[in-house]
Amino acid sequence: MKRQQTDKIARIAITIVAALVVIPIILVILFIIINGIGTLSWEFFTQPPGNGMKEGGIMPALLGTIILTFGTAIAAIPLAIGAAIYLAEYAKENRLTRWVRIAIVNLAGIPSIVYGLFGLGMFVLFMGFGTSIIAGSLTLGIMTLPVVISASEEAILAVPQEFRVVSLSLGATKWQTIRHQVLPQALPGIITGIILGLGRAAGETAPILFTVAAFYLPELPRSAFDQTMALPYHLYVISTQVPGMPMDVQYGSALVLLLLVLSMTLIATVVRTGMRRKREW
Amino acid sequence: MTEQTIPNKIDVHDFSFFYGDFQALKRLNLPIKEKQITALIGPSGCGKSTFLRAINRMNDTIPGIRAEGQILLDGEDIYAPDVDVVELRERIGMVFQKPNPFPKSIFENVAFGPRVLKMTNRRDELHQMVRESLEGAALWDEVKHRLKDSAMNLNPGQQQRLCIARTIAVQPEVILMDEPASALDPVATLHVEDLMRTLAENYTIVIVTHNMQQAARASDWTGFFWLGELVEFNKTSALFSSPERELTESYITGRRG
Amino acid sequence: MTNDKIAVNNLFFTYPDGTEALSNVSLNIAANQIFVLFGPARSGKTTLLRLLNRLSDLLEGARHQGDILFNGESVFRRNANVIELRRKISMVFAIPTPLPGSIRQNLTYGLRMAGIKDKVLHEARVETSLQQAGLWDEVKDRLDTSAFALSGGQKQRLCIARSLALEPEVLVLDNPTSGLDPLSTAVVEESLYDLKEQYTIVMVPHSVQQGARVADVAAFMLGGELVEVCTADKMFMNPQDQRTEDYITGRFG
Amino acid sequence: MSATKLETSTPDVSPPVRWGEKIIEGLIWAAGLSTILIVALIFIFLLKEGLPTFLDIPLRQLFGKRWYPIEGMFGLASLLAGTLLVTAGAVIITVPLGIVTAIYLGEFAPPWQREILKPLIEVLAGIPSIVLGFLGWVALAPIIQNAGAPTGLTAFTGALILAYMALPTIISISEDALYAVPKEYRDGALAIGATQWQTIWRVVLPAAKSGIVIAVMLGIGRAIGETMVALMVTGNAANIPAFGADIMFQPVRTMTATIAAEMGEVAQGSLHYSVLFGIGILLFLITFAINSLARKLVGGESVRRKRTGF
Repeated sequence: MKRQQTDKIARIAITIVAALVVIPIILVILFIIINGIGTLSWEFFTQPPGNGMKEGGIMPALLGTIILTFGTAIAAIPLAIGAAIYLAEYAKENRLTRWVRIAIVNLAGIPSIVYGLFGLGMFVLFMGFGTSIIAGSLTLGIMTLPVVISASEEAILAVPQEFRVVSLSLGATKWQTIRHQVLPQALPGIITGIILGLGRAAGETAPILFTVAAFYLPELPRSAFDQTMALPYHLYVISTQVPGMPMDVQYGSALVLLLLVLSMTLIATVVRTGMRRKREW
Repeated sequence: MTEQTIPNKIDVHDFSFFYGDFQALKRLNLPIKEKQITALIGPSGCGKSTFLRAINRMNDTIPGIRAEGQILLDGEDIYAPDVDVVELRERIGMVFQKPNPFPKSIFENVAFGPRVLKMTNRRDELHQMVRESLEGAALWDEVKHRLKDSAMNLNPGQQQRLCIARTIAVQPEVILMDEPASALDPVATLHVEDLMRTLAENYTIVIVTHNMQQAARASDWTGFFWLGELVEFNKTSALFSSPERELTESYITGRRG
Repeated sequence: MTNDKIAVNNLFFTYPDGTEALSNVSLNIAANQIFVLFGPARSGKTTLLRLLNRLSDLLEGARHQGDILFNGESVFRRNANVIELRRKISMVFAIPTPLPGSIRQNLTYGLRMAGIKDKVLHEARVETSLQQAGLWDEVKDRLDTSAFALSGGQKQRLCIARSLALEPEVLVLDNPTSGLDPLSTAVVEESLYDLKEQYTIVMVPHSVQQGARVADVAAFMLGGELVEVCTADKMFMNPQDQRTEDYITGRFG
Repeated sequence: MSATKLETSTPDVSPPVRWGEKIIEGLIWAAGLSTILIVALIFIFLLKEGLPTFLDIPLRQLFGKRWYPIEGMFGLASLLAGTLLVTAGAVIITVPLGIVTAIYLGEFAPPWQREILKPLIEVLAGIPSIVLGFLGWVALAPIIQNAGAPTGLTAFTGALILAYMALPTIISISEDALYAVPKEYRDGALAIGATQWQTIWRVVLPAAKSGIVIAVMLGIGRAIGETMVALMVTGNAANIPAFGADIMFQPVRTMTATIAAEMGEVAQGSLHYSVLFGIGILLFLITFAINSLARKLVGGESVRRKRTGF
């Protein structure tokens, strides 16, 4: 075979494979939208599930996921930004820093179910929080750390070094320099990283299985030490654990979860591009 | 053979070249004589490298480019729609400004062309080709005992000669050289210039250089480029001793550029 | 103890990778004069400038020996207030480097970081420093617009004004006209003559010619060593060292 | 050195010790170092709850074939086999798909396509695993069953979905690796008359090898650790699948799915409970090893800004 023919065939094959990757993504999203869109209604968002979850809405689960996402934010953000500033601005190239980096890489690799076990062992049992919003939020928060740390560190490192040097040369302290020059410039990247991390946390099921998620709990939680329903777990329950569950409720729940998470991805992208455009350097 | 009777290997007719809206080359006309060395000189950004890369259509990889006019290789337009770019580049080899050996062994670098062009299936023939190419590039004696070493371990001058060996291994008809000595020290530069002289016995060579002494020393023909135009083209001796245009004179005497 | 503003005594400096940037440099800089430090690239000029206010601290793992006295005190002493030192020895860089924000915010940055919140004082300093840097007339009507909107020459004068707003004792200029056209360069040079009435100026010039134009005292550096230091007249007319002469006459560098 | 000398210096505008800053900087240090503590805590709590697994159960039994917790039989072999099968399947699918897509994006796709495709792949990364698991359960499994498998819930069903979940990671890392190959190499090959495919196959891919290996490692890590998809679509059959042509089309059960399915029903402190934590320890160690290996392959290159120059 002539090599020009091989080249042509390779091009076609590569294009086909790329299409094999891309088309299913579009199909998956369309499939869920088409099957789920009919279920969305005011009641679906505002009512608790009724009649053995076969009727009603997803309100407690949706709200629970939103609460958990906020809890995750509170747990993760200060620690993550602190660690990112440490790595980008304070860490010297030594063994300790290497350990921190190894720790973060490995945190990113730990399976989500193992975070669930850890949350159960440490927060639910050892610290006595019980299955509760606080235990779930802390678990999700720790799971989210590596994503936010990496994104924030990258954003901080992207701030030109000369701003730091100039600020220091004008008699600012190191922290003043970080606070007044570095962080404001790195903020879009940090926010993007936070939203992406939270989006991922909002869609997770395994870490909340044993730490917070309730099978069925029609009323809303009263404190951080209560259980709550959560949308990902709810979807798992209604699709696999409840026999005779109407399909439209299942698709509707899946669509809401998908929209919730994807809208966060979208917001993150908008923040990133919008604030990048405003940037002067 | 008088200079008039030397056949033209490449004919350039009213050739223009665009990057998007920017016209980089303006209606060039020149002959490139067979088995001669043609040097293209001029200040940076004047289009000489663009022209060189237009001859083997290396510019094709850049989006938004457009060519007008003709470049004829043995009378055939290389921008004709049915031209196979890959075959064109088999016939017109190129040596780049920065030595760019592949991160492979010395042997594999030279064997790369014969392998991808499927020039032979036989191990001993391939060996012969590699040896001849390295000899042709005046590198064989320096590397014959370490053909399996990585090409990255050679010094820059050796790397550039390796790239020349890699190019002649596929036996092209024309060799384009884009400032081949600019990254080399004076000794290595002389090596490459000597090599060009030898290669001109078998190949048509076009060389871009910003170094006028090099053009004067090493070439038979010289074209002077200025802002995308070919200001003057002539025998090298004539162009440097009695330039016809004032612009050429002011450039080669260093008053401009 | 001398009356010198700055005294550099037997200073050595080694980069983190082990290369020696300064080797046994000693020189004295008197107050209210323009001290020019010149020499070819990588001769140690910038390194020396950055040691004066200890911006060299940013180089993790670099080492120094010897001493720099500022007003008779070591800048390296154990309890030296580096922050305060940088306000007193203020630096302008080769590339104009406005900070993100308005012209006014740039000018008051140093004051605000020093904890000075007095708005009246801010206003006064903004005006004086811009006038000293020869920029007031051009920007007085747009103090709250972005500093990035200024031209290259204006940006550099803004940076000089920003240093002056701190009322430093020494102004350190590292090739401040490198990115500027000849006209802007002339404006900056002009403002330097006025400034030396009030400040001590240490400067790395863009060229030997610029050095000769502005210097009261000049020092020639080569390969991390101080070749010679003397008054500008002597240096540029009648240098003592052959290397200095070769450099000034353009035989190398 | 004299105290008198210090007194002659001009008074400071600001207080010499800024306690507020010292505290903030202390907190920043603590935050940085806490990451080490967290990894240690995770391991400690896994050990605390899971250690009896390795102390109380003879190793031969632990790595036996039978997983019947009710009868006190905790053979992990079937779970390991399930994880291995699903992961291997996912990797075999995802690696070529991912690398080829990266090649398409980097070498062939016109800019407008790239601008559509890249966000789309980011979207894939954002889809919650439970949603993909749900789709596998309601849509993919019936298709596979109709295609002739005894059940739709098989190792292959899980592997296919996990493969797509791992794709964004593999694509983006391979793309970076391809992008990092100097343009000079491509030019060199093209100028000799190599076709674009020959250039990619013989020059670009070999030069990007290490980055691609890392992509594969991280893809493996993701596939091993994924829980909900494995729980929903692999059939939850804790047995070692019969070796044969249809090995991928049998129901299996992964380690992650086992934890998720059974932790809700065990008595805290029971041996079963410990064993589930023991599986967690194994998962922790496996992913730790994969990540360390990947890190080693990068050769300690870090993205840190070089601060040697000012």
